[in-house]
Amino acid sequence: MSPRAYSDQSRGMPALERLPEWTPEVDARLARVGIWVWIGADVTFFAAWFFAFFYLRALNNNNDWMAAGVTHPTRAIGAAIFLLFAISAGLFWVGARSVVSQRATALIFFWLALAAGIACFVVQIYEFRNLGFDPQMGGGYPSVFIGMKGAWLIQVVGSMLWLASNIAQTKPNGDVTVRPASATFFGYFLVFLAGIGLISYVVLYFV
Amino acid sequence: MSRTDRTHALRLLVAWAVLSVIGVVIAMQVHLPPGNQSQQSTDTTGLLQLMLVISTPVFIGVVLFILYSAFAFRQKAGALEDGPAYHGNFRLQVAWVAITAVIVFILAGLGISGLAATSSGTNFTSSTQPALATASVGTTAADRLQVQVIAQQWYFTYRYPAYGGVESLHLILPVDSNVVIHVTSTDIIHSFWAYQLGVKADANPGVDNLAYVTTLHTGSFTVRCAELCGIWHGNMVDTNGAVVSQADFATWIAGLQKAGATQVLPPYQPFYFPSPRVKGT
Amino acid sequence: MAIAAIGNGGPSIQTSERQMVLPTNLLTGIVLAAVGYWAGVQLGNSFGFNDGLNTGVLLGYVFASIMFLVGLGFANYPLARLFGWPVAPQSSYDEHRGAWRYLNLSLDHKVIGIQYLVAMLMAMLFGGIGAMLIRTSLLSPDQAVVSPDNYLTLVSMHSVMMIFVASAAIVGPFGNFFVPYMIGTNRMAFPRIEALSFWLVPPAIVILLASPLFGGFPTGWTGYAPLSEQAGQGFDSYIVGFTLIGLAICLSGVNMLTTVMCLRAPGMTWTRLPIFVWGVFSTSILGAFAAPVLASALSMQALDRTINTSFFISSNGGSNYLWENLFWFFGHPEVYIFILPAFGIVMELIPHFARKPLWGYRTAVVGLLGVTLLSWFVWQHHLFVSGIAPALRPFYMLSTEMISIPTGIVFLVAFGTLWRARISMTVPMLFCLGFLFNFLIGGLSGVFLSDTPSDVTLHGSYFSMAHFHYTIVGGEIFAIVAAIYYWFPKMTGRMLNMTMGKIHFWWMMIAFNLAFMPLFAAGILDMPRRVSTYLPSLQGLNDWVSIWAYVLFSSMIFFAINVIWSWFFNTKLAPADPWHARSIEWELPTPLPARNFDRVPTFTRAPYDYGDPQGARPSVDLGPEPAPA
Amino acid sequence: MRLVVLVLAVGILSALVTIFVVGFMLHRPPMLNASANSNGQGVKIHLEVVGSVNSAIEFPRPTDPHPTWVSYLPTTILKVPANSMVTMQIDQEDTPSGLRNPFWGQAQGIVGGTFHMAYFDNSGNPQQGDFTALDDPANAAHTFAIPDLGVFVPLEGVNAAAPAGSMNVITFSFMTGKAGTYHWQCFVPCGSGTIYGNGGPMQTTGYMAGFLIVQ
Repeated sequence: MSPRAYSDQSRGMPALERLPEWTPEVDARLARVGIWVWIGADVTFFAAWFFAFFYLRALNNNNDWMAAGVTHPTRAIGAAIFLLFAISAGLFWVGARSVVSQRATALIFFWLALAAGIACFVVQIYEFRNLGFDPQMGGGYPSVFIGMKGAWLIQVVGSMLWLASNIAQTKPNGDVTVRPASATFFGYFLVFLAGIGLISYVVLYFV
Repeated sequence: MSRTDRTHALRLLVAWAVLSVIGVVIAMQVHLPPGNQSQQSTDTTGLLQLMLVISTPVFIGVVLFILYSAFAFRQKAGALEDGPAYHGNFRLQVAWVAITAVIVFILAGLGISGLAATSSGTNFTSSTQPALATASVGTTAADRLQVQVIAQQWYFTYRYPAYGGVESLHLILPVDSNVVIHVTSTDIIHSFWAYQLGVKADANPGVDNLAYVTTLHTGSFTVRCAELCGIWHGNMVDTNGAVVSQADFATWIAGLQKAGATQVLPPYQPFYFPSPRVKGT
Repeated sequence: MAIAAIGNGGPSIQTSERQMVLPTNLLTGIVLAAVGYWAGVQLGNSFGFNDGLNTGVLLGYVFASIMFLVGLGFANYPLARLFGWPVAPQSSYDEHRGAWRYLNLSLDHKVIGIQYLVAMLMAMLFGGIGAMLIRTSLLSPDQAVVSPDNYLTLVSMHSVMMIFVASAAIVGPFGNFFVPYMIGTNRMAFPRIEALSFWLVPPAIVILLASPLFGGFPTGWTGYAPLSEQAGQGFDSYIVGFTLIGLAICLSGVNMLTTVMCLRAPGMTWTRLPIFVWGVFSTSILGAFAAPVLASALSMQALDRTINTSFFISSNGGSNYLWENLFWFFGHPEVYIFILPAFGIVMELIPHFARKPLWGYRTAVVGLLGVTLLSWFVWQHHLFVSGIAPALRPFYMLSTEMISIPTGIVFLVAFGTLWRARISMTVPMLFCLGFLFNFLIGGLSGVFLSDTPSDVTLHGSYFSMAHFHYTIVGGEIFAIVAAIYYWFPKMTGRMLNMTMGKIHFWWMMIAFNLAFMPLFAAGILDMPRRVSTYLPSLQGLNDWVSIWAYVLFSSMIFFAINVIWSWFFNTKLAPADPWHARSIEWELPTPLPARNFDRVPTFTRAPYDYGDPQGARPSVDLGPEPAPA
Repeated sequence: MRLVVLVLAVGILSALVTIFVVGFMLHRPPMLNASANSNGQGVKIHLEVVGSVNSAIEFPRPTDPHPTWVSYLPTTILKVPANSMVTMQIDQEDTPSGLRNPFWGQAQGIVGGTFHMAYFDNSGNPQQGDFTALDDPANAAHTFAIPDLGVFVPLEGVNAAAPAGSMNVITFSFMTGKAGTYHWQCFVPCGSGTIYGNGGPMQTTGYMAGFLIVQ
């Protein structure tokens, strides 16, 4: 190749019809790497909450980690919350794999996933309203319980909105149909969130 | 390594050696606080002195190199020629890393030895809790004067559990004695800083934070708060702390007990949990 | 078809995103923000918590920020997706909206870089004014000028504002602007996230500036609980503003990491990556993974202040150590978020002005990544006297002092590059050398602080204050100024006035050192940080510092005049390569075309191959000429 | 055109900044210059302590931004002559909230070591006498403390049995030292609604925090 300084003549050259970073392959790559980095960031976000849990539990200042009258909420409800979201994540994951080949089936899976997610949200709100303890009355455990569950719930709501938008785009020439990668790797995030749900279930209800 | 390289290096080396010697000599003349009122402040002064001496040649070397290259390695006026294409010298890099590492480990060793103390040790070289000993060293030993520092917004008060838990406005310590200072707070975070004693320890609600001091000379010292604690943080100063002779201390504390200062005080505790359970009540 | 639709992403796609009821622009954003604030306050106060009306202010700020972003048009893409409208990756270049685009949501990384630059300079001005007020009130020890509660508010706002600036002022303007060029791509990985990471900053600044209207807050930038929970509604500004900035840091980190990992052009191997990109890359690692911890900790503060949980109330089963640990677990990586890109800038600029290859490139990269790794294991050196875990202090002392090894590598690389160089003493080069000098002092004083026994005396005193001002102002700000002088012609097409630049350097350098050197003495002479009064014996010293602080501030005003004048009133177009530098961005024409590369560039050499006979060849090959149609 | 825009922008910016700065510099409570009513051997100062500003009897402050805050009235910036005796009369109208550190229940650093207090006993009858300390620290409503002068005086809360609108009148004297600015504060955590009761009025000059300007 001849050494050729890049000069103004090179402007106005006809563009190649597409630059590589616009291809579906690159799109998929961006989605994959991006979602992994984002999950990593979210891991540290929740790690802080788990650190708070175990740190305060170990310190047990003023013997007030579990203030008088504070007990673990019903495990069944906690299990229901976690399972509903796990189902939602799983359904979406499965649907996203076949979104190109059988779009109709995928759509059904997506709708079911959304329903499960909303149910999870409803049950969580119900649990918040019937906790049996009031964070105002002190205690480390109630604080961490409210905080960790709340932080998780906010991300659940956000991901459900995004899931709904995926449903809307699962149509001929819709974004999901054209770029299935976006749905696939969003599925990764849902599964990760379900995993956090499982850990927090074990920690908050059994430890 | 061409000849030019060698000449430049030689010049720099000589200049650096000469200047460093001068610098070190000067650095050794500098008298650094916090002074010698206690064993701990004496050792802190020595450590600061040592660090100053160690870092002087480093400082001189770097500044010398910057100035030298700024003048010796200039582009000719109006010219635009490239320098030699040196891409790196593995041996030099390894050597540099090794040297810095050695310095770092020497300093860290000094610091750790300062923190090290046997559980029976009397003279700690740092006022912080001994890191390599079981926690709460000597908090029960009879040969140590136990003093509690109670930080509150915005004043330090002091209790002497061995004397009926009397409480005082100022910190008075006997000379030539090993003191264990228990720092705690009744509201938010403060930091107990007895400057001339070389003692600093945060005061946290519900925590008994230990500091150790061995008084060597009589004289007054300043106590102030070193952690932002609200509007009067800057005013949380007491210049009336004092190290006094054993006899003076005995008479002072006796008078304090006679004054009945303990009549309204609660029993002595290692720390006090401030009350309100719900905010605002 | 689908691929083509993705391919020439452009106007057709943007129309699909403008199917909104109301036009999305800055004005809409401001109006919606006001509405959102009102709604948030009403909602928050309607709960009737025993919270000193903090819930209302918090929700007001949150809603205002969200509605502001909606009004700017950040909701267009999600809503278009939600309503099933056609969407596709948006064009990342923006030529259809003149100067107005700088005031609106733009996905062009060049526009975002400029937006960031202006916003950061504004924030720096506000923070600087705060510093001047602080020094003014410290002219006398008797708290006569500013009452102590307002003094602490000043300190807090100065510190938090400057933290905002320091954490985004390099990756924001220069990272966003130049990383795509340096790796040979047309866009960032996620242009919308990139734009979001900028548009979170103005709300944060405004919210912080609103704090005095609610009584300010007395906590400094560390926001230690429980003091922060005694503070009034002013502290809610800290919570929301800092959360927004943390989110911005995290998002831009995610975006940068993905971009550098995925979008490097052919030939741009990891070992050819310009060292500045390495600096941004390592910073992004810290930003992406440390900032979320801050978000969690701040939400704990918010919960404590609104629904009266007790995360940090030790008498109710919480602990103030929890905040100290979480905050510094974020906070120490944060200070390397400040300085790593500054290392990148200095090591990027020195080769071009020394006209030598970067000496020990790989070692430099190892140094940057070493700092990145170590900075996760040092946070408790801020807590040496706090009473936490005495047995761990030797470890944190060691890890802290070990950081001086990779930091020393940076100096080694700079020296190796300067060795037998052909230095042209331009203004950016002067600032780089100034950086080396100041950061040397900052680093050496850091060793004094890292050693626990000596830290007992120095901790929380003006010594540590002088230390981090030497690293951040003398280090990072000097690097930023160097970068502005260096890249300004490429970013704006105008040269800065270099005579004024030389004056500015000596003015700033002398004033800075004369202002901050005495503060080491003040610290050793028993003057704690953040005090509104001090020993009368120290008044002479403090007055001296204040006077030189004014001089320092005026030097920055001088610099601002230079920038404004050269930018808007100097009509002369800058040459494409004023520095005769050989890295890619200088091989592109000035002004830069709206679309970075019409075709995929192929990198043919490292960016710093001065001194080798082949060096003159362009670093990038744009592929074969297209056959004439 | 550009010039106009520039001037406009700079003008608006500097205007905002000026407002901001001036707001900071000028925001301080009024000063009570007691040196004015100085007779031969000293000065008198009359203060009122109320549980909430809007319930003030002697020194009402109708336009106060925080009408529900506990506060010293009329102001907390007191100017007194150096090396002279200051006689304080404090009308204490607040109810007891108790001392966290009972140590502050003792009066210290005042002339004669005792303060005179007119108060109400548990059956609501007015009493008075000289005291060196409160019999029960839990009865303290506030304290008047100038730490740098070593002056600490507890102020007993109005007994619940007392008739409505009644006040405890505490009088004592202390010597001002050499010229200087001394801060004074309250050691009872009385800033209700804030953690550990030390926020809000406790950290705002003009309410429970102030200066004694000695010159």
